[in-house]
Amino acid sequence: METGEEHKSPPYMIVFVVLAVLTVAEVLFALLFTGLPKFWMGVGLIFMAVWKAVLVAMYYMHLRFEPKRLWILAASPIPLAIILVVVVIREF
Amino acid sequence: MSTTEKDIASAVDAGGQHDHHEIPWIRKYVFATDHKMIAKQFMFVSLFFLVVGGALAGMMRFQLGFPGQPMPGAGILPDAMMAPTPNGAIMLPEFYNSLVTMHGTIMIFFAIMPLLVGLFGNLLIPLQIGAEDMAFPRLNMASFWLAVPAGMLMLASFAVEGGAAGAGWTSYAPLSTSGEWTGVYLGQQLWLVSLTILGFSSLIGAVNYITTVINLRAPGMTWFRIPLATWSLFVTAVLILLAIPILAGALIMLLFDQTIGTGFFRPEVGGEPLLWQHLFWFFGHPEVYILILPAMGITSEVLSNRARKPIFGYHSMVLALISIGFLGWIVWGHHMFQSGMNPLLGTSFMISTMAIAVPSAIKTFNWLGTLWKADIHFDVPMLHALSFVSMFIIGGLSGIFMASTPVDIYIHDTYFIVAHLHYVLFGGSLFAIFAGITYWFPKMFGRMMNEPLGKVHFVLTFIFYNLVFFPMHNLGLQGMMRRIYDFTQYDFLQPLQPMNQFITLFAFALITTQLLFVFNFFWSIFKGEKAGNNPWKSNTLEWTVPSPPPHGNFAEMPTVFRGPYEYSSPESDDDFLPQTTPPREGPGPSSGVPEPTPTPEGAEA
Amino acid sequence: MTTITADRAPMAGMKVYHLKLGMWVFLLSEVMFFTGLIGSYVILRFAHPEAFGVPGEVLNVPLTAFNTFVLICSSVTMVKAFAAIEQNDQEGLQKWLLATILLGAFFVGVQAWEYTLLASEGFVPMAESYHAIARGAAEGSEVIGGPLYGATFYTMTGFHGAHVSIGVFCLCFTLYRARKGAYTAGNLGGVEIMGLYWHFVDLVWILLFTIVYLI
Amino acid sequence: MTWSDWSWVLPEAFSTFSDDVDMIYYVILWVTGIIFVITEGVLIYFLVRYRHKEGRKATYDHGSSKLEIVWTTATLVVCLALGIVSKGVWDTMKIDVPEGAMEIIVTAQQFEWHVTYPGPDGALGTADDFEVLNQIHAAVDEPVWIHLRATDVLHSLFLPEMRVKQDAVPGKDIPVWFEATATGEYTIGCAELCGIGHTTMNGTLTIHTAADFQAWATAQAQRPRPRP
Ligand code: HEA
Ligand code: HEA
Ligand code: CUA
Ligand SMILES: [Cu+2]
Repeated sequence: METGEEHKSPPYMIVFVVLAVLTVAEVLFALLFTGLPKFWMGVGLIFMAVWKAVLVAMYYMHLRFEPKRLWILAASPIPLAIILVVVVIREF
Repeated sequence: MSTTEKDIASAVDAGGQHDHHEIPWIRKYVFATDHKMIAKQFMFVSLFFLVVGGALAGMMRFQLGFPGQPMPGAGILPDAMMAPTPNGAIMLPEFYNSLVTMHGTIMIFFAIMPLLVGLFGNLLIPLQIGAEDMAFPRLNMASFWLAVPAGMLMLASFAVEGGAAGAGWTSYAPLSTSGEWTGVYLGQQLWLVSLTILGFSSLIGAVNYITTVINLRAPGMTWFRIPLATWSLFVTAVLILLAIPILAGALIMLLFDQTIGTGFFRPEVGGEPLLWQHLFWFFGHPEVYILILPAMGITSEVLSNRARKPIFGYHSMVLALISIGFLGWIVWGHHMFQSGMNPLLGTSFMISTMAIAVPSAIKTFNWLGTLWKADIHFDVPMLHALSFVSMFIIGGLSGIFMASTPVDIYIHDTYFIVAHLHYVLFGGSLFAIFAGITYWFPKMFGRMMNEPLGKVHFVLTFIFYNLVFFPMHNLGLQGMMRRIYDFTQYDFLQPLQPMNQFITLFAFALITTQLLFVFNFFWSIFKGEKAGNNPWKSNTLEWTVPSPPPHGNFAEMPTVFRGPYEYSSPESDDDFLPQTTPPREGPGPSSGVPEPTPTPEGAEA
Repeated sequence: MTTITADRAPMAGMKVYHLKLGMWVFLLSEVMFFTGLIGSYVILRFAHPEAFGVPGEVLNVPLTAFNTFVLICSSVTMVKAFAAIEQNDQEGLQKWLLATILLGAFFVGVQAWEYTLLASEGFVPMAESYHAIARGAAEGSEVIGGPLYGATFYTMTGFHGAHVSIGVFCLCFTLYRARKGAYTAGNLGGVEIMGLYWHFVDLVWILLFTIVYLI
Repeated sequence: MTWSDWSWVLPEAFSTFSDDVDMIYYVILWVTGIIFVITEGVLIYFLVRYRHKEGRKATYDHGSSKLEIVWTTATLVVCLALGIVSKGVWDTMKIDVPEGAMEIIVTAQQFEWHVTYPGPDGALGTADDFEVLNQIHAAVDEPVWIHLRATDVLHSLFLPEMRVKQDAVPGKDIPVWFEATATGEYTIGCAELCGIGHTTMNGTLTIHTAADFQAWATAQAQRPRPRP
């Protein structure tokens, strides 16, 4: 936004369609492939969820169009979150 | 979230209008948005809490020095705290537990943290980076006015049925999950609610500081020209921003456990008490660095100024701040070595804890380096800053004992820990606060503090402080547990009675000595010698404006040409060279020409 | 060196105006807040798998999947509102904001309904079954959620729901200001940060939905 | 008050690993002691040497990267060395419970220690188990493996003369072990705040000779007691 130059609106609708499709895919995956090992089920679902989250952040929150430093700022708590969960899980 | 909307308006206000000359009294002194006034508000409130915390410590020390003996004058306290006997009132164990808990809580959350972050953060950040106020002045006001009710709730908990929280400042579950275990019901809940509110207050403060430092620096104030005090407050704000929400989440879960019967931390219904400890210390260790980093920043500032010499290794000082901030996130397990945590994790936490000595070493040695071939003036702020350095060395080195897992087995939860934490918190943070208050007092009130009185206060405090806390190491080594109401219950601790009495007597002396400071402080506000703009001949921007600075701080936008510590530079005839003095022969190659910037209101160009 | 007077021209900083930067910084702390809550769920579930039911059997996945879709739609309408004001399209702004409010409120409504359904089946955050009965479960029925599953579930989704509710509240305020013409193509900070918050809440739900309802 | 109270010497200890613990403590004491003396000494020297005198101007100097690298590396090396020394002893104390130890259960409860012995059949969890309150008995030179449990809140089993400390966590069964090297009566303490009676939650650890311990155990097992 701040660049001031004219950029055409990001592909909001396309992102929306992808999000919707991924949601349906997730639900179907979870409900239909119940035979899958829990681990792979989890990996698949997390993969899709993270993909969706990244899409929202990139397009709807405009991170793609922001300066790189904001980008770094936005990503900074993620390592901490991972450290906390991964370490504490090893406890049990 | 509702606040952010309003800030659209306030950001616009801050954008350039200088025309509020007629500020109504209530907006100037009570619901103030001026960062300097908010800083002072934080100062008065937290000094009050410092006195409260000190009084609680005094009562605790009485019990430890004279276990089970009637406390003079305590008869006025309710029977729920002090059991009346024919000879006088004797302290009850549940009241002792409340005292420990509230002493720790009040000192950490309501005294030291708001002094460092609320007072110095508000006072210094805008002034040192050349901004006219914080990015969100109204949010700043909200931050203060959330802290006040939080403090009142905390104090009120002494008066409720069952007394104040009594599970330690760490409130370990399951002890804290139910009044069944402690006899404290409402008090424990007030503790949780109060800290949650205070957490929110710190959080919006942190948002404000971070935005301000990133976006409001005066032209030429590049990252590596920011004074170390502001740098440390910036890193601290990041720690607050990311650590407090974890605490808030944990507090809320604990509150639910207590009030509505959930089972997060309650083993009797399948919950995990260790989860509380992990969440608490994941916040808690960054928290102790929140309490030391600004102190380090203040020390660097005072040390360099009073030594009339550039700080040794400015860049590595900044990097050390950042790496302490980062490493602080991966060491929390060192509080849990004996908690029943997976012992394999213990080793990794030990290594990371040891590693944190490295950036601390950089800071310590660089302070020493700053003094090398310097021109040292022993003013009151300098004396406090120097004792910060020497006391932090002691406190830090005692941390190494506990970081070593096998040694920690023996000294965990003994007075060795109590000694460590007071060396870093009192010897460290509080001495730096004394340094900071005396150093910036002229800027805040336009008057100097009384020098001889300040020196007497310093010398007595320094001596008594060491006599109180140094022997605690030895108590710990003899095996005396902490948070213990009556150590004479243990045969093997009975020989420690004289030493405990010794500590208690000097604790009383220490507390009494603080009256000198109280007197000096209030006397100087009204009667102190008038101070000019720059009594310390300092380089940083806050000293270029009148004392106290007017609303909006800078009459004219300052431009920054160099780093903050150019003392005794050959370029200047005097022994200092303010950041705003233009270079002698035109702009040097490195002097920052301000980059063009976006308009602050987010408009499209 | 020219001296800069009067008007402020500070350092470039983040190249982002205050309000937006402030919002982003605030959102970072929100990340940690939800890390604490969702993390506790993950950790407790890992430690006590037996205390947690199979989500599909206890929770109403299709209903919530639909609700997820509603929230995603509200993100689109929000971003449309922002796109509208970028073109200085006041009417579009108000229209899309209103749509977002309605979708958001609908989401909260469905969640509240879901809660009552679950509670009446005995799925509550507490340990004792009389709590379930007090919330509409049949006499003599068991507590299904137990103190761990129910507690983490309601805390997590509840705090998310609270965020949505606060968002709806703020959106109403934004709409009110929009009707007064407070925003223009050159002054759209308020709409943009509102959007950032809203999308963040959506983003959290996306992760939460997967972790709580599907895995 | 006697001067020995100020001592930096740890009180005597009587378990197989206590010497190792004390040794690490003394190593750290020496290392930090030397660092303490050097840093504070340098500090005081500088303060005296470079105190303000009329007409003195400080040296204009921004530091030296070479020096900084030296002391950073030195600190790192010292700390890592301390870490490595510590690891072995930690593993011995907390992880490597020796084979064939006598197993007992210690259950902490506000505000007492319930100690369960296996009884004549030598196995825990059988009918002939017997329980004593606030006392642990063991034979000298014989490892003891304590199953540490708690029923209500956190407690911490502290045996100062054995250099043992371990929190008891409700819902967990935490292994703690030690092997005493001398007979005598020692302290049991609770080191974790556990409520109003935290102070009073203490007891006695008695280390017998092997024969005495047998005699004690037999006598206890025959003592009539109410079944739980
Ligand atoms: C301001 C607060 C503050 C600070 C800065 C520190 C700093 C450190 N702390 Fe401390 N700590 C507390 C506040 C603080 N602590 C509190 C409040 C508790 C108790 C909580 C409770 O349970 O109530 C605690 C408890 C605590 C424990 C838990 C003990 C237990 O309960 O069993 C441990 C264990 O590792 C520890 C370690 C350290 C270490 C290694 C540092 C390091 O950062 C220190 C680094 C500094 C130096 C080492 C000195 C300077 C360096 C040199 C001179 C260079 C040369 C040095 C070497 C080569 C070693 N601390
Ligand atoms: C910064 C923090 C801080 C400070 C300054 C202090 C100061 C003191 N502390 Fe505290 N203490 C803690 C933090 C602190 N403490 C913590 C975190 C714990 C652990 C709690 C727990 O276990 O849960 C603890 C525990 C603790 C214990 C262990 C209790 C136990 O385990 O049973 C003891 C025992 O002696 C003690 C004593 C003292 C004493 C005598 C002082 C004295 O130094 C007090 C001296 C008095 C003052 C410092 C007030 C002076 C006031 C001013 C100077 C301001 C006046 C100015 C104006 C109004 C203008 N403290
Ligand atoms: Cu049991 Cu303290
Ligand atoms: Cu720590």
